[in-house]
Amino acid sequence: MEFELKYTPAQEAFRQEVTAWLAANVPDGVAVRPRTFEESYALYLKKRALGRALGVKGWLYPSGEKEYGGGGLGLDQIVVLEEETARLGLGLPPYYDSGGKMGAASIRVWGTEDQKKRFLPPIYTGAVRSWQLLTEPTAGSDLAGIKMTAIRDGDVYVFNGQKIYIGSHHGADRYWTIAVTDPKGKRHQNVSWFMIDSATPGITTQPLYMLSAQSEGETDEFGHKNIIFFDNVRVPADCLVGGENNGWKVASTHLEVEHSGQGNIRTNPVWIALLAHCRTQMRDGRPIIEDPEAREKLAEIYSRLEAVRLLSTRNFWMVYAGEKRSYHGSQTSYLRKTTNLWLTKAIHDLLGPEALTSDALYGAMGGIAEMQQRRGIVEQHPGGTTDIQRVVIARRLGVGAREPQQAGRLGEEGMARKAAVEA
Amino acid sequence: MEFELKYTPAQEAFRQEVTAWLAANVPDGVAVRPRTFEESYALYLKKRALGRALGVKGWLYPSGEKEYGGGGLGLDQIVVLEEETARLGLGLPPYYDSGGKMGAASIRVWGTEDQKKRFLPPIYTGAVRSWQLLTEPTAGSDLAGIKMTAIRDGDVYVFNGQKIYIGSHHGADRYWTIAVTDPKGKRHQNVSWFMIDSATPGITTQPLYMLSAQSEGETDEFGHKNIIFFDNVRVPADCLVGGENNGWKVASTHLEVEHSGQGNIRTNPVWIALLAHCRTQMRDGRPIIEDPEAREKLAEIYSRLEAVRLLSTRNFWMVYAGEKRSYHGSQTSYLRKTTNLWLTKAIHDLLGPEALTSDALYGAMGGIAEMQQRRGIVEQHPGGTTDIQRVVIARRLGVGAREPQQAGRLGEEGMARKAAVEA
Amino acid sequence: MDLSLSDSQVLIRDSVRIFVQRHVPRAELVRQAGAGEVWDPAWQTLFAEAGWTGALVPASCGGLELDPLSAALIFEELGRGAVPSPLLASSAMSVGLLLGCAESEQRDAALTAIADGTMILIPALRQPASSWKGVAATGSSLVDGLLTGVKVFVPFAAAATHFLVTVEGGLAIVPAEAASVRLLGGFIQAAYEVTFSGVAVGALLRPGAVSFDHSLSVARIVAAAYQVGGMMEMLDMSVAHSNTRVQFGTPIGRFQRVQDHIIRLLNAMDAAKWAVYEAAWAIESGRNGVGRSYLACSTACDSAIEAANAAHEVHAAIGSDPRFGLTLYTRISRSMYELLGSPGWQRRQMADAMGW
Amino acid sequence: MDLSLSDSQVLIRDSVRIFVQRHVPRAELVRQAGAGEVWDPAWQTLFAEAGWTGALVPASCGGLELDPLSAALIFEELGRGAVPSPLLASSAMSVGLLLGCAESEQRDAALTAIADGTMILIPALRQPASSWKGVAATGSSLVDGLLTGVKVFVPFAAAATHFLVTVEGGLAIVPAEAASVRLLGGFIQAAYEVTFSGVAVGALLRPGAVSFDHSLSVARIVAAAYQVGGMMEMLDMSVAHSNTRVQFGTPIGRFQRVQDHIIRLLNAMDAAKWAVYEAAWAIESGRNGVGRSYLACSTACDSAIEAANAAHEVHAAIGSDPRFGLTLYTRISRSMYELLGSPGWQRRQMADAMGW
Repeated sequence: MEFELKYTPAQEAFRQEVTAWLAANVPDGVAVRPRTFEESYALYLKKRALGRALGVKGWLYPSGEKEYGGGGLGLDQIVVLEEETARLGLGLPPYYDSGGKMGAASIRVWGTEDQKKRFLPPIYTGAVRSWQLLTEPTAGSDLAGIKMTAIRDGDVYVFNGQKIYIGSHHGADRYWTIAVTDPKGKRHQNVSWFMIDSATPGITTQPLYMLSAQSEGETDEFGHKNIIFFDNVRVPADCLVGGENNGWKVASTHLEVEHSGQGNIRTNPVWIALLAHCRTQMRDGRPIIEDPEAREKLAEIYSRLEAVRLLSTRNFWMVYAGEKRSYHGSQTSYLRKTTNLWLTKAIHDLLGPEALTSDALYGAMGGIAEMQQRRGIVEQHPGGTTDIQRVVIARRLGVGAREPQQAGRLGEEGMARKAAVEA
Repeated sequence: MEFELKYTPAQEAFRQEVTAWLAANVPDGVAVRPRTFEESYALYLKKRALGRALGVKGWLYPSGEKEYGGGGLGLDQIVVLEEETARLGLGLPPYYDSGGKMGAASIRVWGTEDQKKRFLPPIYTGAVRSWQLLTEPTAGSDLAGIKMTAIRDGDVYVFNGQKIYIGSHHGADRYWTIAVTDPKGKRHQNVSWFMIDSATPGITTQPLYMLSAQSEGETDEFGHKNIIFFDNVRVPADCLVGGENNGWKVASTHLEVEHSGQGNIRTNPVWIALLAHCRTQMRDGRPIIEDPEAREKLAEIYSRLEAVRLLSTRNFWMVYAGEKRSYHGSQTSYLRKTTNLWLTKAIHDLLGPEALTSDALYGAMGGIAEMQQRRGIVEQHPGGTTDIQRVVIARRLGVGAREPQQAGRLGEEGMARKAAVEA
Repeated sequence: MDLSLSDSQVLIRDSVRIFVQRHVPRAELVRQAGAGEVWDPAWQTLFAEAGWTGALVPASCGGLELDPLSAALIFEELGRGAVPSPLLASSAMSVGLLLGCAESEQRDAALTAIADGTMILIPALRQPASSWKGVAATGSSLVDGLLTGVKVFVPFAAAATHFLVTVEGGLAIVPAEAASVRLLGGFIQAAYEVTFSGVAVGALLRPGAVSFDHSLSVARIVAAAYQVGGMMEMLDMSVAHSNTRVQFGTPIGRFQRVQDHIIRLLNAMDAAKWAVYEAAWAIESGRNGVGRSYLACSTACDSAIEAANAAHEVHAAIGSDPRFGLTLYTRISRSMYELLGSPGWQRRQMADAMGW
Repeated sequence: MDLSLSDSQVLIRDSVRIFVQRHVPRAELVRQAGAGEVWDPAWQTLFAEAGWTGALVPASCGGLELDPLSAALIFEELGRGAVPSPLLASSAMSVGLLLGCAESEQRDAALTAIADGTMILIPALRQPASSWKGVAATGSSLVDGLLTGVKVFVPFAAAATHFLVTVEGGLAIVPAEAASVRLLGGFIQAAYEVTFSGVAVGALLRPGAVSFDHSLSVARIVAAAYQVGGMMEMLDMSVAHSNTRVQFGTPIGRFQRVQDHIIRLLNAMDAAKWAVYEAAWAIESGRNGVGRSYLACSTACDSAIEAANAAHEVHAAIGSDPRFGLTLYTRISRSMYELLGSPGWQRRQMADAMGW
């Protein structure tokens, strides 16, 4: 076994190209935590501009096919790109477009040629930002229980209903969603998947401030989620992807992407900040890390975070190597969520009330500790609650005398494409 | 609130009588842990003899009606009796007859006058020892799924089937059990409850050695469970208690007793031994308790055990005061079981490998630690697994939009009598 | 043995419950939290009228001189309502510390003023960049009789009329005007930095026969009771949600995983509740109440976090929507976790108090 | 990055798996445990023939000189089969300690004898009434060059041809005949008291460049791998049982509580497994293998207990019936928990090794 990525000369050459381009194009302060809503918005605009510049290079969605505006790059290059952007505190796409990432995955698997040509290039080039609209007030874990309808009327579908816990701040250009197209149809066979222009008349948005406002990986205190209302919204019929009443299968593609994550090989940034804090901050007249009790707690925290990191690395490799996964994605998601919640108390025990405040003077880890206290709670639920992740794990393991399930049920072609998308 | 039992002059007078009698009648060595099977058997015989002597006084089943051989005593006196026997490391009945205790509860609620006259006096006077025969190889948590049949044939029922994880060592005189009396009947409405003479022809017994051999509160390493086979066993029809096909309701009486326990106000003897061990045993040249790390672990252990003790005390009081219980019994059972399992690792961490051996020289706490390591595992399951206890708690709480259940569903009369039995 | 409440205890509990229902609706707390308001000063008048400000003050100083359990029930109900107020800090922590001091006119005057509601005395104890090692470790040095220094994580400091500060030789009561206070932002509730710059402290309150940490025994119990009340409410919310929220065609309470979250919450709550009740009885009846108060408070602190986490699992996304109200309790579970020392520190104190 | 096994690693793993299937059926282990037999000496011959006794011995001394991961896979398969043997103590712990000594003829002779199976060298380290503070803390004093003293919890001491003992100045190899051994009864598996009464120890093996605790890095990894193998088997048993055991008319694996026990087991196993694999790679590639070996071993020790507990929940009563076989693994999970120091101690060592 080899746990580190090794690089070919070709990769190192590509790295040179990437670092040079990034040095020239990434604006200052793009990894800084904003302190006001205005700063947050300015930062968002910076990132959008950077995203478009990356899009021109084909580096925003490097795995996307060139003909649709993607980079057409192989895994070798994608890995280098991800590493170099991560080094700058960014990511690909630069954090603001997880909706585009997942939506594009579904479109690549299920879209017609025409739809790929219409929908993918704006995403791949950074022209648009997309949100996923899945949860409804009465349909959270039970996604198939959605009530929003999309009734065919000639060349359009007419949408009525609402979606909740959507997106973040600063808006989006595209929404993709599932809606009931056959109100009398059977569960799982009555919904369809749509890509919608967010400017379509009849759509209204209402902000929803959660305990943790951040989303999409942002360390941004000033964000929010949204409730989105559809009131006789007329969406062209050619925005339906994957066939009428086939939406559940289409959704299984992006749900797999969302539930499983793609694995990663990064060290938890909270850990990095925590260790640095304990090394540099004094308590009772000595660096925290010299306190035996603190040291022990740190070692315990590290051990648990390492389990998450190692299983993420395993997943990363499985995707990288094209290994078939089963429970692995949900296992890591479950462990990550439960470990992060456990971590809130562990850090609180280790650092005391300094972990609870974002105060510039007293807030531990520059406020990251305080943020983790809230996010550790809030992030239990999006993208599949811990309870739902366990449903998936049990099914994939074949517990309960059911046939063990493979990840995603996409079929071979879908699996291969998905792997490519996720890599 | 008052957390201690206070005693009236009448109680203190009764205590005098009890202690005097016990001093005169309890043989030496009755609370000693046997080291061989022979010692175990000798001890058992001692306890049986003591039980019969207590029976003559009406003190073996002090709450039982006098007309059936019980003591006819009130709670005030029963509490004193329990305290004084507990002080000697005994209990009422002296540990060997939990089957009699539970079976008698059902007979008191469901038996005819004739049955009470036949079945209760031998139990109350210590003449017989009884075992409960409930679990079958394919019916553990799902007790209603039993397969043993008892088919009416004239004046007898003919039993065929087997029961597993039964009783302990040294045999029993009576078995009580449930069996299917209507093989075509609906679940829960097809079983009946019987009191059976263990000497009935066709019954054979096979010992079953578990990881932890002890049962019925004994600190006895040489015991075992049993498998009991019924091969055309003919049982007189007047041994059926509570009516044909009414066995599930009858069972609910003793299951309530078993699941809930009766609460108690004793300090966990493992804790007492652990604290004494840490105070007296040296490690690294000082008493264990002077090691700050050990001290911290002890405090953590104490905190968790105190939660169990406090909820047991609450249950004791609820029975004592005739308060209606709902989830309380199963909650305490669940907490006790899960805490004891947690305790295995906590003690292991605190004491090291000394907790794993019964060696006379190195075994911690005179071997009690080693025994707790095994029993903490084994005792998760008898009398309702932790999973089943949680089923009961949820139902009693009314979780899941079900009507909250009261304990036992016995009706007022049954509840009152049960309370008397359990007190 | 009798684990029921006395009639007067039921009466007190019910009166607080009615107060909370009438004056502190959850919607108002949600609004306040959203608006960044810390508490409503109008409540203080009502607390004083009801006598709760003097719940633990001796009758000789105009207080109700309640037994610890009765006082705990007041705080249990306030906790159930998630009512934010300086009552715990002033009328339990400071009163406890004052009662631990040697008798003096100054002491009795302060107790009287707390009881009648004219004084809100907030203990300002915690030192920056220091772990909590007990009240005695928080003493500030005086230079020429003047107090200079910073205290942090001081609860409800903005509500104070006075601060109670440990200095060499005893406790000082400092008028709030002589200090500057600053709210600390973030998840923590109503925690402040308090800065003293050359404040003349005057006569000190001298220590009494027991340590200040012992004097806080009742404060630990009522603080724990406040958390127990919060857990009771979270349990009710969770059971209700599990019965009304339908997913996959069935109330979610039918799913064992959801049941198990609720059972965790129930067990955490009951463990803390009975530890509190027994500790209150232990103090009242003179049975190592100090050790049991540490047990009760550390159990409640651990339990409250467990309970809040479990409640969030039951509620999923809506639980993290501050408008729903659950986060009021979540925030308290975190904010009070170390108010009287971390649970680990408290357990160490317990071991000592138990005489191990 | 490549997390797959090499062809030769697959070959080794499969050969051990076949050995276990052929020679160590579970029924036989159940019988042995029931009869109080500790291990089957005949296996030693087979281990030596296969070269596993010299898995970690340099080729220059006749060993296979396997990389740590290959060695770990041998132990993983033995652990999966719950095979009791002195292999871990002799061919991993003692070999590690020997390799940590300065080179000498005596050292190489011992390594050669271990590899060819003629020597079973058991480290006798643990002192009575002492906590584990690392190998260096286990040294016995010599009086006039003679070793007198008692070691406890020595694994598989009855299988030893020699004991390895720390004394002032280095390690001593003592013939087993010179000591008396006594099996410690109870739940612990194959643990002995070893008594030395005035044994002449001869020439010592001198310490090498690193501490003895560092020398045990590979031993920690293979010990952890043995536990991982056990967890793999417990997972398979639990999944199988959840699918075949029917209660309430349905396989119990349909109940979320049963699923959750299995998921706990799975997570405990995978956390340990990947910590072991990465630690093996870290040693092989020179990346703080010491720190990572502590991480792997402490994780595996904690995980094994968690996994066994979860497996017992799945199996309920039948799991506690020793004839069923699960208790073989339960017992190992306990017996190996502190074999190389408690998980807590190991984590402290890890923190040091990580350079925090």
